[in-house]
Formats: sequence, structure tokens, C-alpha cells
Amino acid sequence: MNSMEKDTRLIGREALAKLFAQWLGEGRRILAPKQSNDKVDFAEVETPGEVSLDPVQTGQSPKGALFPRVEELFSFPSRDGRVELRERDLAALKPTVVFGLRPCDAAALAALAAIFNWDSADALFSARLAALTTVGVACNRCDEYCFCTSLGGGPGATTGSDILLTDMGGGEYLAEVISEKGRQAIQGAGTLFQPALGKDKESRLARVEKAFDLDKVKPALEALFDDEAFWVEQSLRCLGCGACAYVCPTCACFDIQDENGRRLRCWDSCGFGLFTLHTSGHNPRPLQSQRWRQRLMHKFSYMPERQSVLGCVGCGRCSRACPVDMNILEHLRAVAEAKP
Amino acid sequence: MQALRSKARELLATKTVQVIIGYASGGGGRARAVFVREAAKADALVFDDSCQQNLAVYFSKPEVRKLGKAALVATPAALRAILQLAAENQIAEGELLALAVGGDDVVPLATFAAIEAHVAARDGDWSAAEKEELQKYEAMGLEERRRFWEEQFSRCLKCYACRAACPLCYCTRCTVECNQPQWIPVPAHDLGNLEWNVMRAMHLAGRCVDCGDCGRACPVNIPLHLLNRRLIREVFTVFGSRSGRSAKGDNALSTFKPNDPEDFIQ
Amino acid sequence: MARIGVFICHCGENISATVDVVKVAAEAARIPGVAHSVEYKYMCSDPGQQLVKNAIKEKNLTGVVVAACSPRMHEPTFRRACAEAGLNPFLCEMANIREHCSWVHEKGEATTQKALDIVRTLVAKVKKNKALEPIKVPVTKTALVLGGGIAGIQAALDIANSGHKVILVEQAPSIGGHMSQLSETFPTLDCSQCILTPRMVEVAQHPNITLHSYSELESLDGFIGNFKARIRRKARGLDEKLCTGCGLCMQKCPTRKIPSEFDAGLGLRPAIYVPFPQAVPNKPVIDREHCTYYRTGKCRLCEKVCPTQAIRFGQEDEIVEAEVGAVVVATGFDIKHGDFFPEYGYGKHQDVIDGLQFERLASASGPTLGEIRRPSDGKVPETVVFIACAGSRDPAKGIEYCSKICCMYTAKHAMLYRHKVHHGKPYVFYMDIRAGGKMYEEFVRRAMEEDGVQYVRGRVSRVYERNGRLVVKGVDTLLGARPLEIEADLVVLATAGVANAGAEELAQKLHVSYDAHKFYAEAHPKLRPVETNTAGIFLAGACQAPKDIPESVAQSTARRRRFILPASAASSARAPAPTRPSRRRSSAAATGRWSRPWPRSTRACARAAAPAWPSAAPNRSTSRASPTRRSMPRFWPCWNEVNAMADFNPKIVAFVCNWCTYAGADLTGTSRMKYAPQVSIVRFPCTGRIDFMLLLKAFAGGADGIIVSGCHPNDCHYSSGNFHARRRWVVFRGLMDFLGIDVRRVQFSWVSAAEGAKWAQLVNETTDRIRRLGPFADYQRLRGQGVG
Amino acid sequence: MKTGFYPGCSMKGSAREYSESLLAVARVLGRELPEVPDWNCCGATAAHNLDHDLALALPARILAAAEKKGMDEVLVPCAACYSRLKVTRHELLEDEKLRQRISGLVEADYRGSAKVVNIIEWLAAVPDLEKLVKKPFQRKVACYYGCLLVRPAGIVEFDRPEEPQSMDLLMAKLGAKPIDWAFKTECCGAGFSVSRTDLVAKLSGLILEDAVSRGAEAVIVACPMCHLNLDLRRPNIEKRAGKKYDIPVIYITQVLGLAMGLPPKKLGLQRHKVAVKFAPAESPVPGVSAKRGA
Amino acid sequence: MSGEKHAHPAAEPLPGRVLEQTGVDVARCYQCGKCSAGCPLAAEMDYPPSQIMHLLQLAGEFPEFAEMALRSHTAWLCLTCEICYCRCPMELDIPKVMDALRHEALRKKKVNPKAKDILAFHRAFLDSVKHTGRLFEMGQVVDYKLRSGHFLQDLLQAPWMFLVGKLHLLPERVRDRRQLKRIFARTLKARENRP
Repeated sequence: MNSMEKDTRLIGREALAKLFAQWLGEGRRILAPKQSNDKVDFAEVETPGEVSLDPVQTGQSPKGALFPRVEELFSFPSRDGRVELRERDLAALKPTVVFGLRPCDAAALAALAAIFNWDSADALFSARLAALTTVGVACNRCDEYCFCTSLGGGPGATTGSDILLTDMGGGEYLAEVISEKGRQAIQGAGTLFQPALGKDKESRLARVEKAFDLDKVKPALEALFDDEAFWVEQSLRCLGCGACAYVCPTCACFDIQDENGRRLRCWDSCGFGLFTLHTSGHNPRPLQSQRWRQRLMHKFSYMPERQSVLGCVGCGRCSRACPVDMNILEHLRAVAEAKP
Repeated sequence: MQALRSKARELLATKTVQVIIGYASGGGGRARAVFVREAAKADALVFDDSCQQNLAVYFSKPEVRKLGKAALVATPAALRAILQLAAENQIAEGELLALAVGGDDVVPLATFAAIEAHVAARDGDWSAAEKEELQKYEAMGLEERRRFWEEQFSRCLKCYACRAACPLCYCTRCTVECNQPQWIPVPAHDLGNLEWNVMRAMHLAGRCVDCGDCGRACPVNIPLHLLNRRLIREVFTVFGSRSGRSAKGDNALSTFKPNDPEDFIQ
Repeated sequence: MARIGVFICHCGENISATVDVVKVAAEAARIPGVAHSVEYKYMCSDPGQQLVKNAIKEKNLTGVVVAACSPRMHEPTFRRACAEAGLNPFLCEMANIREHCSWVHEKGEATTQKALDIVRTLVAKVKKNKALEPIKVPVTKTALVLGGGIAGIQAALDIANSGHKVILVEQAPSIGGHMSQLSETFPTLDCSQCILTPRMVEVAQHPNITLHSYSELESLDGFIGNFKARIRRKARGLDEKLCTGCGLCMQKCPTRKIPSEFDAGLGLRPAIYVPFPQAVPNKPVIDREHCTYYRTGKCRLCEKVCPTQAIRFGQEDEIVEAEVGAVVVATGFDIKHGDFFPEYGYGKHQDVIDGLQFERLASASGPTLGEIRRPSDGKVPETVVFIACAGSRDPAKGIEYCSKICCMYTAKHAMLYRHKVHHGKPYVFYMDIRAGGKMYEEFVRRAMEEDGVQYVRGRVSRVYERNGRLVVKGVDTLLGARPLEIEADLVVLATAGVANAGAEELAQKLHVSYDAHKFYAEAHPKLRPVETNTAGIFLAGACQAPKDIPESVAQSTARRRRFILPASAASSARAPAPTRPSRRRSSAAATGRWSRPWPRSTRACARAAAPAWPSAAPNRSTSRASPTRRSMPRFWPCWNEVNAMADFNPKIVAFVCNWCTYAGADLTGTSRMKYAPQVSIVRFPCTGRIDFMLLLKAFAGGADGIIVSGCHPNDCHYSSGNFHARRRWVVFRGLMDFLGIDVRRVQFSWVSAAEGAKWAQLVNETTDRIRRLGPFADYQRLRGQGVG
Repeated sequence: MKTGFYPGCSMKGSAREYSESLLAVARVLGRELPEVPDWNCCGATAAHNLDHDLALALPARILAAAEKKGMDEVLVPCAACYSRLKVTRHELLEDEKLRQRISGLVEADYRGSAKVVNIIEWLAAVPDLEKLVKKPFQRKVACYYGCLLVRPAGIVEFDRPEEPQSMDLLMAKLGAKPIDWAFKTECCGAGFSVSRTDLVAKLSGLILEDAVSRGAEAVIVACPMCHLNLDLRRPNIEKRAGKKYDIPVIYITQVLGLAMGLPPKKLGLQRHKVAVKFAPAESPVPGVSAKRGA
Repeated sequence: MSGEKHAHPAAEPLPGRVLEQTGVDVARCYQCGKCSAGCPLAAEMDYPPSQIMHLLQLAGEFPEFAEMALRSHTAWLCLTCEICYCRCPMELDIPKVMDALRHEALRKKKVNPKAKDILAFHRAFLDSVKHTGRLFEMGQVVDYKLRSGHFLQDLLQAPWMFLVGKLHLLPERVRDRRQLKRIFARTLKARENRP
């Protein structure tokens, strides 16, 4: 990226609509926050009018575009006792634009990729990633659950976005074209943009205060590992459902199921009681406190160690979704401040 | 609220109980469960309209049981849950103290009999709004209902928040986790989601105490409590019984009467 | 990798006439996991079984599917054969392509396809079957014999003589049953009481026999080897220990004109009485309905005269509990009484009597001391007309069966009459003479040839009284069906043999099945004729069907051998019922409320939804039980293709209980009734075991409609499985409707083992309804939906 | 409850006294008995002997007319007509196709709303009938039901087919002593009145013989055909039996009328072939005895 | 008996036609003879009811037995007293079978000659009904005498009956006689005219 000039332009609402039409014309599908019933979540759209950027965050993260709830890895139909192996046709995956994701979600892509392509590259994931273009929208609002800034991100951060838009008011967006993919996405649409004329997005961005010192978290976690009382206290309220993991943009636990001649990959959660149940019947993490510890350790200790990337982007979705108001920010603060 | 706090202080000071399971203020105007073990911290307790979670769910959590004898700040639904858990032999007499709350008052209920009496005295029909909500869906045509639920279930993530939030879903291995062979599909596809949700509703039939926590817990807002509520009405109108009213006796579906209706059987 | 052997039986032509067995065998060979597939004329024959055994050894089979008749017929045969060849018997399953396929559908491709589907289903099941070992259960070496007639007496003595304890329960004040009422017995004409009374005394004195007379079974719980019986000893009104049986009370009792049950109403008895002089025990009972004291509060004469002060007016019924290992049901039969034959004046004219009454007239101990005198005026009848088939073989009177014993006893009656009234004229109206048995035909011939009994072939239309005689309007169909009239002095009706009035109630207490006439059903009419479907409960005598004395006795002795086998072992082996004991927390474990001898479900909520979980009942085998969840998803392999057919043929899955509906469907087959072939039958131990999830699985698997059927209320083999199921269905229907699923797609029903016709009707009606509703595409579509 | 009256052909002719006595009794009971409008013959034995559809169409036309008039039930005193109407209603209600076809024939949509009742049913439904009895009919009577009141049992569903009791109970209410006899439901020869009088004489003779031998003073009937055979055919009977029978044959409604104290003439007793000798004296029956044996 | 049912009268053997027209399956008869024993006129019949049933059982294979049943006197002697049906253990509606036999005999002109009087009476009866709608007893008796030739029978009864008011000289008539004629035209007449 450093070889590139910073490319900043302006685009209006109507021009955006034309850009959408162009994408559709190119055979891409567009996923964007869309209101349905009482929730705003990523769904297929055709015009900017369908897009809802009002909420601070969508209920669910856009990770489904790369790592769907259920996906077929390959199939193995059998006939008269003979089994045939059918790989998935990766070329058939539809090029996709994810529009309207927040900088935190964009940053999460790196965490996901780090997991899926850690030791050996996951072909399906990589193919989906290659076909994906992200058009982020910077945050002009935040809420008490947001803490991206504590983790090195920010409401206007460009990491992970191919293009980042910032609502400048008056129906105008500041567009930063960040990557080659971004450039390709607006190829031939130059007339839709105007020059930025030195407009600065900073004033439009939300103020997300730094809540804790990240540097303290990893060593604290390691020191606290055996402090059972601490973890029990921290997780007393937790009921062990999978809501946090399933709304999280970086959680990547999955299960493999064979069904009707298809091998399926589907979401799983380390918060579930039987997640670590061994065939022998032994369960190394029988208690919810241990599973909660695992959640934090994985995101803030194991992943930085193994994949050199944090497993959390501070989007705050888990805290918003938790049925018993477990607020991850509070717990990270408690870890950072703990005196083992 | 003051009555609640002073009662809590007293119970902890006298070591009548080791922990008060109650509500404290949480994020975003929500209330959250709190486990008060020191009299000095009793002022964290609150009780207002935001306190809706059925705290009886924590009885099946080993870490919570380890804290010792508990006093539970109990909404009417939580009281029913305690009775139902007692009827299913999950709680023994004397294992807990219920602090029935309502308005500014707090009523300590030490025995199942006391809880039964308290529940019976305040038992009533569903509110007009609750009835209306159910009727809205029943008034739909069959096909319209089918489409409605198909859309709802298509959003289900199988995060099992509904199960986790339910005080009566205390099995240590749920049917969905029985995987030799896999009985309910694990993936959250449409068929798996339908089967899971039917299974959950059926296994709560005759046991659900109507707290509504399943629906509240759902991160994708599926009105799951409606399924339970429909079956509560079925069980009540056909078999005449309501769960969570007595600490003894069988669930509607673990007993029978020889003359139960069978007009639908050929 | 599974290596399954499939063995298709032609059953002579029973199967091959409608099913292309060669094709089924060829297609079955292509099912994954099938290593061997052959067809053969008679698979159950020795060479047929040898085929199975050889294949197991040569092809190293891991499982066997025999596609032939109902498992109720030959499952034991083939499982034994497999065991002999070294294959665990529970890895052998029967595919019922006869009763459920070839006999109920027309010849054609659809029928062959169905047979193949049934085979596929069972192959899928066998693949998941596990080798099981019989479970050992300690056994109580005591037998409970219900009924103290000849069958019960014989069973009790046989078992007692082989060294086991016996508890004999008789509801009447004395043992002896109908045989004690008889005069002489065919075909030997020896005195009934001379044979019987010594055996009765033996019962009374046998150290191994405890006799409860005037008693009834209150309840029976438990399972083979470990039953617990509660016996109600009805209050006799006296202390049996003090009573010496002197009879003074009977002599002094002022209420004397009560029709004697023993004399079939022809004699009288007092209110305190023993049924007959040789009664065992020889202790009277007080008939509280007629006793003056109980009616008016005054009298107590018997109390005053009793030399041992044995009378106890305040005595109450007593409940005795006993642990027993096996039960022999020998509760006998009755004959049809009452006003059911108005055209014969039965119940109206005193001189129209039934066979048992004639026995009493001919008995030396009877009201006439053995002289044949008619009830109305005591005259010796000059002409006696005997009418056979009075009620039997008469669908209009509700009895289509042959009562079997009437031909013989009618011949005997006519002979006895001639022996006692030498100038008398006996006529017998008959339809057919059924005298199959050793010396039986000869006996009837003797009646005609030596004793001059006039046999007239035809049914009597009417009997009416005229001038003190009875006009019998009959016909001889051998003489051009000319009507003929006989003026008789006495008419004896061989009324039909029927089940006892209390037979149904007792069957429900015992959980044994019974037929439409309330006769008890044997486990298999040919192969297991003395056992019921409930292990450890055996049948003896006429409670099963009308039987004569030699047959009853022979069967009772057979019962002894059946009993001694399990009783001689320290424990009984029974088919294993695998339920995995759980260390998981569940309310079932926590309650301890389940007093049942078998463990319940291990999951609280599963139990709530499926409360009766009888698979675990120790005396029933689950291996027979069910293609449960394990093979479910693979049930309908060929349906997707069928589905594409333009002409909509609904696919219907029937979940049925093993004891009633499966047997009922077998009966449909044996009766050769036809029904729509689109139905696939899946056998379960009980409707209580049919989880609602199975219904959803069936829909997901391609079913357009579902039938769920089991035993009628009160008839459940496991007491209450169907009651529990019924509640679940109510709730499930409510939920289905709320979810927008048309409840008409699931038809619930009760079909008993005797309702073969109802089964056919149920299938046909359901098929029609589903055809009208169309394919359940909305549901089937869900299968592939929602995968990225 | 609107009751229509279907007299049938005989009651307008040879069984006129049955009709007269019925209407006389109905008047006392305060019951109106409007006739079924424009009724036709039910076809009797002849129709079903010769043609199935005709045998159904004729009664169906009657029932449809009653139905159209809004009658809830049709009283059919003649046992023969009763049987035809009852059988027709049964068959048409059992078989929808047949109903449609016959409806087409009679040009009316027959629905089967009107019930068919016989005279005994009708009288048995009268409350406190015994209270109307002024002169108890203190005679030993043989209640003769004949064939068609009780058979086929599955269709008429009225009294039991063997040993019926309903008429006996009715007679007992009127003070009579019904005897127990054997020929209550034996056939009198029915429709052979004219064509095979020899058979009628035989069958009816057996009936009279049994009644007389058991001391009956009168045979009570509820059917014009039975009456015709037992009363009008008395000479044939006597000729065949070679003996005389004085026993009168009386309609059930006549007995009721007599018990109510109605004058015999109003009840048409004078129209009998065999005189009712014990009828009150003030009612000489002209010419009857003179014609006896003619 | 609808018209279409008789489209192929010869195709089906007699027992099958009886089953179709009456619903009675003669195969169910097991020849107990109870019908013959109770039939008031069995003694007068050439084949008592049970034998008719047996003839019908065999009639499918042996046409001569079908002929015997059709030409029997029995069918015409049957009084429809229903006693056989009432007492039949197999609940077979024999009177209905007799009806079917009569209809068939009539159509095929196989009426037993001995039944001439009976048939004459029935025809006279129905003629009366056809013309007046009701039975005109006087007219019918006269008609019958003409048909049967029994001119003297009952000659002495009539004046007495007239005297006691039992016979009318003029018939009562149904108003809508045309409708009745239509009914007759579509049933009996249509049938008898069919070959």
C-alpha cells in the first residue's frame, strides 16, 4: 500500500446509486446493513436506499460473507455403493461487495484470515476472501460498548477496507480508495466522483475513549490463568450460550457435520459446555468459568502469540447481544487492573 | 428497594444465607444478575421494571450452587420456576430462600408451601396484551403462519441462548448434543432450525413457567416464547393443568387420565 | 464395513405370486453394505436355514436380513439359525414382505418396489444393530395360577410336583370349575367328578400349593421372574381356621330358595353355602346379597348354631401380596346365557335349557339325582331335541366362530338321555359334525348307530310352546329343505362358548392381548401357542378359545414345561434392552419417584415429552423394537425419484406399536385384505416410544403423510404407554398447527391385533386424504435450504 | 311437531273402519291429522314384486309431498304401507346416488326430513293414555303384529322382531289382558288375499287356531291386510279348517275407542265380517251375523 | 336398478347380478336351512329359500341352475314376510334376492306358469294405481278377474262389502295423475319394453 498515493475523493448519494448499479452489472452481489423486522443486519441489497447506516453496529457481524453459518465444503453422493467425491466449484463463488461495514469489522477480516490460513490455507475461505471487496463506512457515532481505540483501531481506521467512506453530511461521502481491489471496484466509474478538495474526515468521526491499557492485558491474563476464584467471579452471571461467539466478527470455531452426502462446516462456540468433550468422556473445561477464561485467553493471548493478531476488534457486539449483560470491556478492565 | 437491601443485609449478617442472587444495574439501562455475598455490598441490589430475567436459571449452575445457600430475588415467574424445579426434584426443601418482590415490598418465602401459597394468591390469567399477541398469530391462515415461522427460524443461529436462559432447560446433555447418531442437525440450516425449535418447545410442554426469557435472550429476536405459550394454553385447556404451581406432582405430559380427550384419534 | 446377507423367501407362492422376488434379490445386492443376496422357495425350511448359516460362515456376514413373513412368525427361527452359525442373533432382522406387502397389495411393480423398500429399511437397521447378550434376571420360583378349573388344577399340580411353589387363585368359593358340573365326559363316558375330585383334594393338600379360593387378582406388576401380585381374598363371612365344614349353618339357614350357580339355576341353595358337597375348600361362604342378616339386619341364625363360633359377619376383604416368577392364566370360559335367542324361547320357556343345565340334569349329584326330568313339571321327557350351533357360527348373534366342543357334548347328551330314558326319542339338529379327535368320530357314530339318535341336518328356525310341549320348527336340508316340525318335551341348546365376563378386565390387569371375542391371544398360534405376548404369562385352557378337557389338560402340562425352564435356572435370560445408564444429571435420576422396575429415560425433558419410555422394560427387547433414530434418516432411499413422478402417489409412513397395530396389520395380511401400497410400516415397542421427532424426520425424509397407531386405551402392553402418547399427540398437534403445518397430515389411530379390516381402512382413508392434500413440498424443501 | 296422516288405499275402502276409529280417537286426543297432500298408493307388494325403482318412487312421492308440506312425521297406520315408506326412506338415505335418481323420478328433491311412524309408536307417545280409559277393555286379547311392523328389524328399528311387546303394553294400558301366544309375528298370507286365498286360509287359520286355543277373546291388529285375511277371509279359513272360529279381529284404534267409551258405530265395528259380540249392546251391527259364513 | 346398470345384462352371471342389484353375496350362505325351516310357505315352494340360495351359488358355473332359480315358483310365492332375513345367521336379505329374481324372470319372460294368478293380481293392482294414483279396489278386483279368469271367486263377498261400506263404485283419484304416469313410464313400463 505504501507504494500507492493516497487516493481520496468525494461521492454523492446519487452517484453511489449508480456505483451500486455498476457493481450489480458486473455480476457482484452487494451485502449491506439492511433493516428487517426490528434488526439491522447484512443482507443483499441493490440500491443505497435499502442500506441502513443508522445503528452504531449491525446485530451480527459481516463474517458470514466469508464464513457462513453453514457451508458445504464438498459432497460425496453415493450410488449403488459407489461414492463419488465432488469438490466445491470455487470459481462459481459470486464476487461480493460488502458495503457499510465499520472499520472494526474490516479489521476483523485479518483476524479471520489469520485463523483460516494459519498453518495451511483454507481454499474455500481464501476463495471467498479473494472475491470479496469491502467498502467500509467510518463511524460518526459510538456507544458505551465500543472500544476499538483500546485495541489499536479507530472509528476512521482504514485497515481491512478496500474503500472507506466517511459521511461528510449533506449527502456527500468522503471516499478513500485504499487497495487495488478498491481501485478495481470503481474502475470505469471515475465520473461518479468529485475531487476531495482537502476535506478532512476527522471532524466527522466518533470519539471512542481508550478504556484500558492493552499492553497490560496479555501478561495479566497469563498471570491470572490459575486464579480460579477470579474467573469464577468474573463469569458467575454467564449462562454459557453461544450468542457472543455467533455475533463476533472474529470468532472462528467451527464444527464439521456430514449430512446427506455433504460435508458441512458450521459455527460452533467454545462457550458451549460440550465443546471440549473428549471421546473418552473427559472434558478439560467442565466449568463455565474455565470457558470464559478460554474466550478471553484465546482472543488476547493465544492469537497474538500464534497468529500475531488480536482476536478482538472492540466492536462491542458480544456485550450488546449477551442475554445476561456480560460486558467484555468491563472484564478486560478487570483483567488489566487485577492484582494476581 | 430499601426493604430488599435491608432484608439482604440481615440475611447475610445472620448467615441465614450465604448469597443473595438479585439484580443490579447493568449497561444500557438494563438490569443484570448479581451475587451478593457480603452485607456491605447489599446496596448494589436494585429492583424495578427492568429486572425481568428469571434468576432461578442460576440454580442449575454449579459455580453458583457452590456459593452456599442462596436467597433469590424472585419475580412471579421465578417463583413458578422454583416450584417446577422442586416438582422435578432439582431443588430440595430448605435449599433456598425466595425473596418475592413486587413494588417496594419483599416477602421472604422459606418453604415450598409458602411459595405455592404466594403464587396461588397472585395467580391470574394472561394480560390482554399477552392474549392479543398470541391471537394475532392464531388469526393468521395456516399458510401465512407457516411462512412466518419459516422466515423466523431461517434467522436462528443455534446459539442456544434460549436454552441457556431457560430455568427448566437444565439437562447436562441436551438432545441436540446427542450425536451417536446426530439426532437434531447441528448446522443452523432451515431444517435443523425447525427441528431444534420444535424439540425445544415440545420438551418444555407442560413444564414451561412462562417467564419469556427464551424470547428475550434471542439475539435475533425470534418470538420463541409464543411457541411455549401456545402449548401452555393447550395443556391448560385440554388437561386442565398449569406448571409451576406446585412443588409436587407430575407434569402434564408425564401423567395421564384414562379419559383424556381423543376425538382426533381414529 | 458392514457385510449384510439378504435372504428373500418365496414362501411357496405366498410372496412370489405378487412380488418379483428375483428382482428384489438382485436389487438388494446393490444396496451398500450388502455382501450377499439370494432368494429361495422356503427360507424357513431346513435347507433354507442352511443357506443362511452357510452364507454367514462363507461370506463372513456381519448381519442378516430375512425378507419373508412377519417377525411375529419366524424371527425366533432365524435368530436361532444365526446363533448356530456364530452370528449374534440380534444382528438378524426380518423384513416383513408377506403380511405387510405381498398379501395386501396387488401384483405389480409397485408391490415389488415396496418389498425392496422394506428390505432396504431393514438393511439400514441391521447395519446399526449391535450384538447384544441376554440379560440375566433373578427369578422368583413361584408360579401364580389364575383359575381353579381343570386347566388351572392341572397346571398347579404339574408345577408343584416338579418342586416349585404355586399360588392358585379361584374366584368361586370352590375350585373345580365347569368340569365339576359335568356328568360324564366324552368320548369315554367316565364320570367327571370321579376324575376331578381327587385332583381337587390333591391341590388342597399339596405342600407346594397355596390356595386362595373366593379370591381375585387385584393387580399384577413387574416382569418375568419378578412379578408382584396383589390378590383380593373376598370376605367369606367366617373364620376358615375355625370352620370345620360341618354344614350345620347351611341346614339352618332360613333363606333357602336361591338358584344354585353350581346347578346352573336348576337347583336351590341357602344363603350360606358351599357350591357342592365335594367343594375344596369345604368351607361355606355367606352370599351377602341374599343373606337375611345383611338385607334386614336381623337373623344371625348361622352364628348361633355354629359349633365353633366361626361366623364373622363383619369380615372384610383382605389383600394378599405375593412375589411370583410366572403367571398361568386358566380362567376358563362361559357359555352364552340370557335372552339372546328369542326365537328359541331360551330364557322364556323353562324346558328350553342349555348344555350345562343338561349336564346337571344328567349328573348323579344334580338336582334330579341323575334322572332326566324336565324343569317345568319334573316329567321325564319322551322327546328331546338337541340344537347344535345355538349361537355359534352365527354372525347375526355376534359369534362367527365354531365353539368346537358342542358337537361332541351334544352327542354325549343324546347318548346319556337314551341310556337313562330307554324309550326316549332324541333328535339332534346340526349343520356339520365336527368330531376331529381321538375316538371322537367313533363316539358320534355310536350315538347314531347304537343309541338311535336321530340326526337332522338343518337349523331350527323357531321353538314355541303349545299345550305344554315345545314345537320345534326345523328343516332337513338333505331332503329338499322341507320344513319339519317336532313336538318335544325338552329342548337342549348347545349355546356358544364365550369368554368370561371379566376376561377383558383381567387382560388389562395382566397386559395380555385378547381378540375381538375377549379370548386371550397367544404369542403365536402355531409356534408359541401357550405363551402370551407378555413374557412370563402363559395361557391354559378355555380362556384362549373353547377347548375340551383333554386339550386343556395337555396344554396345562405344556405350560409346566414352559415354566420349569425359566424357573429351574437361578436367573432367567431375556432379550436385552440396551439403555445407556447415564451419569448425567437429570430429573429422572433425581426423583427416585419411579417405582417401576425398569429405569426411565435419562433426560428430564425428553422424559417430559416422551414419558413412557418402555424400551427399557426389561422383559421386552428393544432390539426388536425399532429402527429408531439410528436408521431413520435412511428410510426412504428411493423416494426422491418416485417423487418426481407426475402422478402424485403420496408416501405415507406408519409408526405402529408392536403389540397391537403391527399385529393388526399382520392380520390384514393373513385375511388377504388389500390396501394402498404407498405406506411404509415402522415397528416400535409402543406408541409411548414414538417420539414426535420421528414424525418430523419422516416428513423431512420425504413422507407426505403419517399414521401413528397403537393399542386401544387400557390395552397397552406396558400399561400406559398409549395414554402418555395420547397426551403428547394433543400437544404436538397444537404445536404443528401453530407452526402452520396441516395436522391432517398426521393421522393417529388405535388399531388392535384383531382389527385387520380397520387397518386396511385406515391406510386407505389416510392415503386418500393425503392425496387430496398433495405433496408436502413445503417441508421437504427445507432439507436443502440455508446452506451457504 | 307436525304430524301428517297417510291413510293408504285400504283405509279409504276395505279398511274404512280403521280410518274411522283412528280419526275418532284422534279427535278425543285433540290431535289433528291432516292427510299428506295428494297422496298416492304406496305400491304395496305389487310394485316391489315387479319393479325396484317403482317400488321406491311411489313411496318417495308421498314422503316428498309430506316433506314439502313441512310435516315432521307421517303417521302410517297400515303396516304394509308403513313398511314400504320406511324401507324407501331407509334405502334412499343410505344411498345418495339412489336418492338422486328417485328424486328425479318423482320430480322433487327428497331429503328424508319427515320420519315415518306406525300406529303403535304414535299411540305409545301419547302421555297418560291410561287416564283416558273410561271402560277398561277387560278381554283376553291376542296381539297380532304380523310381519311388517317389526321386520326387517334393522330398518324399522321399532320393537324387537321376535316376541315383540309394544302392542301388548298398549293393550294392558287399556285394561286388556294380552295373552302369551306363539303367532304374534307369523305371516297371515298378506298380499295373496285375492290371488291365493287358499294359502291365506292356511296361514291365517294357524294364527286363529293358536289364539283361540290359548283362550284369546279377540285378535288385535294394526294392519288392514291382516284384518282382511283374518276377518273377511274367515269363511275360507273355516272351510279349510273344517271348524268355526267366532273370535273377532279388532283394530288397535277400535279397542282404544271402545276403552275411551266411544260408540261402536263411530268406530266402524259394524263393518266387520266377524261380529264383536262383547261390544256394548247399544250398538247393534246390522246384518253382520246374517251374512256370516256367506 | 338404474338403466345404466343393465347395459350389459348378459355379461355378468346371475350371482353377480344379484350381488349388484341387492348387495347380497350368495356365497356367504352356508346352507344351514334356517330360512326354509321358518318360511311360512316353504312347503308350497318348488325350491325352499335355502335351495334357491344354493342354486344361485352354483348358477355362475351351471346355467341350468340359474334357469331353475329364474323359473321357480318360489320367487312368486315369497310373501316378503321377512322372517328368513330376520333369522338368517349370515344376515342375508333373501326377500330382496326374491325381488331380484322376479324382476329378472319378468324381463326375460321366464315367469313360472303357476305364478300366473299372482302376477295377474300385481299387474291389476299397478294398473289401478297407474290410472288413478290410488288402488281402486272394486276396479282392481274386476280387472284381476278378467286377467286371471277366476270370474266366480269372491262373487258373494262383493255385495256384502258394498253393503257395509267397504267398496266404492267410483275410484278416488290423485290430482296429478300425469306425474304418476310419468313415473310408471320411466320405471316399470320402460323396463318391460326392453328386450
